[in-house]
Amino acid sequence: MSIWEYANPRRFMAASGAVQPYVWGLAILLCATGLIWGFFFTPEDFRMGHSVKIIYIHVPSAFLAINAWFMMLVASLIWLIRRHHVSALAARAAAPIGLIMTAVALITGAIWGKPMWGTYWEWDPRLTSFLILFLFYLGYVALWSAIEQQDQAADLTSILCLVGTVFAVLSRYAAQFWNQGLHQGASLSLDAEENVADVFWIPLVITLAGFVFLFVALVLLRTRTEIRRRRLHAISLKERLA
Amino acid sequence: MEFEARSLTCRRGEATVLEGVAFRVRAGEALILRGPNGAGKTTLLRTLAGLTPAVAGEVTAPPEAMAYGAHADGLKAQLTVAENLAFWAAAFGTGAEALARAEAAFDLAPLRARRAADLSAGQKRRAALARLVLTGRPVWLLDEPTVSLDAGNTARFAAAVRTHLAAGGSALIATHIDLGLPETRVLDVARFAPTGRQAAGSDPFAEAVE
Amino acid sequence: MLALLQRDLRLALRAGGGFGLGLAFFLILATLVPLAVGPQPDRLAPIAPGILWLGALLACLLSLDRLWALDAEDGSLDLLATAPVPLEGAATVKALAHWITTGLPLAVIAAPLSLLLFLPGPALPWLALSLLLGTPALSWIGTFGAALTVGLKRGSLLLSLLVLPLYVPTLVFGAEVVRRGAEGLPVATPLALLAGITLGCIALLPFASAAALRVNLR
Amino acid sequence: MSWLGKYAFDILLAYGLTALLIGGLILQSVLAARAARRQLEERGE
Repeated sequence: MSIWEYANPRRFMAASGAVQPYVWGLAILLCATGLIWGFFFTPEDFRMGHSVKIIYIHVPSAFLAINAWFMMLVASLIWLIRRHHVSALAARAAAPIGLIMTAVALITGAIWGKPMWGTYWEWDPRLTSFLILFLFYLGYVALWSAIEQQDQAADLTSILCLVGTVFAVLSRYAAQFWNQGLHQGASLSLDAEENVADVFWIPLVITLAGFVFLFVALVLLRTRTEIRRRRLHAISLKERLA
Repeated sequence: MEFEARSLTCRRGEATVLEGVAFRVRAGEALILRGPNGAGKTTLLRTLAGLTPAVAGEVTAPPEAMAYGAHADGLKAQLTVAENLAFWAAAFGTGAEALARAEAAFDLAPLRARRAADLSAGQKRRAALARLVLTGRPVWLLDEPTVSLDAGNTARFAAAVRTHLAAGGSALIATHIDLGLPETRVLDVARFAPTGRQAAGSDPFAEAVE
Repeated sequence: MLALLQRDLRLALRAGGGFGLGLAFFLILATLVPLAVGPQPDRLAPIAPGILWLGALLACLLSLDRLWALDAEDGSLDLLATAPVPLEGAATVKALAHWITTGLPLAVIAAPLSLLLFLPGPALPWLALSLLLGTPALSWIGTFGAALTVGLKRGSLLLSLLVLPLYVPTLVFGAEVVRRGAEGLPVATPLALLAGITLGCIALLPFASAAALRVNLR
Repeated sequence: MSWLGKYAFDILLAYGLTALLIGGLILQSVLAARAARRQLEERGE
């Protein structure tokens, strides 16, 4: 029994239906634990005061914003190489999640930036590349919804995802390069792994895990929806032609 | 050129419109495609031309042997007839000799310096059909080639096809009129309408998903 | 391939081909910016590199939606796909023709136009050079975007949405070259990166364009 | 909410907007899933 068995929509529907409740349960449990712990039971940061609490949504959403795109990249490759429909639909399902996560990361970053840096927006390389990533998500979602023929849409969005990945990475380095000239030591963006103390770290990891499970749960749910929509599409096509 | 299609399944967009298409065309023979609108004549020609991949089945001749004469004329309105033809001659690597033959076959010499935009529909059609001669390819795939041609030019076109066939070429022609060609057989495309049983293999969404 | 280039250039130059529209747009932009921002040289000079590069970028974008769409409409794209020219080659030639008719003239007139925006003198050669090196990337990326949206009825807005984010690295490095040139700083690094992006685009994007075209022709 | 200190507004704003966005996403996903399933059921599957 190989993993490719789940590329069959029927098998995927059965398996995902069975797994889904547990993933949702874990997601809710971990998110609730991490967020409540982080929100109510962590001390003030000596430098940032209570505003450090924003980290519990900012870091996980930023993490997912990037990794959702990588998941889409892998799914697109699988579609292009092995022509598994579920894979293409999973990529389609993940895009709006990535879009929202990028928006959350940007918004929480901006709100956090106000008390910390005294401004809502800073053209910090990291923020800039997230804004660009947001645009990539928008284009990807728009292309999917613009094309009527489903296999064609899957092919074209996959090609866009591949090319877009290269340019997103390039943009990341371009943004880094571009801001050097303006102001050096503006590295105010928080590097979670390095300068977060343990008290904040543990609930953060729990929330992060919770967000990952939330992402998986959402992808499963949305992929199931896309599969059903695709089936509806096939039915209506048959009716139209009959 | 002789070739054969075996159990060919063709799609138009997302719909399977032809199933189990099988025919054989011998050198010097023209196969006339018949069938009501929407039966899949254009789809079959596009599949043979290599534009739309076949869902299943095989064709013994490669797309490189096919010269596709589409419904659309494919002329650039701002270019003259001579420029349009010279471009295709260059693209297919055929020389001045083919160019002269094409012009003669469709009586294009008087129109050479005219822009395609200034041609009548029938004149455009002639220029588009002349392109087939320029391809130098053995199999002509023609989609309603005589649309907007008058009687005289239809005869001229039939003569061009005859010349092509006499040189050992072959042709698939979707048309409703009788061109008076020597070796023709008729293929009724409607015979290959999909039965609805097949799709399951190629499209996993053809059956219920849960 | 040469014939295709010749044909596309000829079409661009004939009436209705749209050659010069991009240049006019560029000129209009260079006129409107001072009207919006104010005529003071000390205000215009610092933003001149960015405005000029942005103007060139938008001018390139302007003619993209017709790049494949015209061929698709009159049926010659189908015929081109059946011709013994690989689609990758056709994509390369199309991009090259687009560059010759938009990017190259933009690079030429950018230097005189930059006087309107008080771009400091030392930056002039860098402006021309950066546009010369960077606009091919814009054309090749644009050809890819146009190939993605060729099957769509109203694809031009979507085309901008898809292509503009892809333009980011080129814009960043291109404008950076000019900015550094204006300030008398060394320009080698951004110039090299810009050239690298252009080379990468020329080498790889035709494959993506051809793949997208094949999907759209299907 | 005074225990959140002088950043109370920012923190609540961040959490509020996040809840709105992610909540909206989840809600949309669930509604879309339900709609698709119902449509399929109407067609006898």
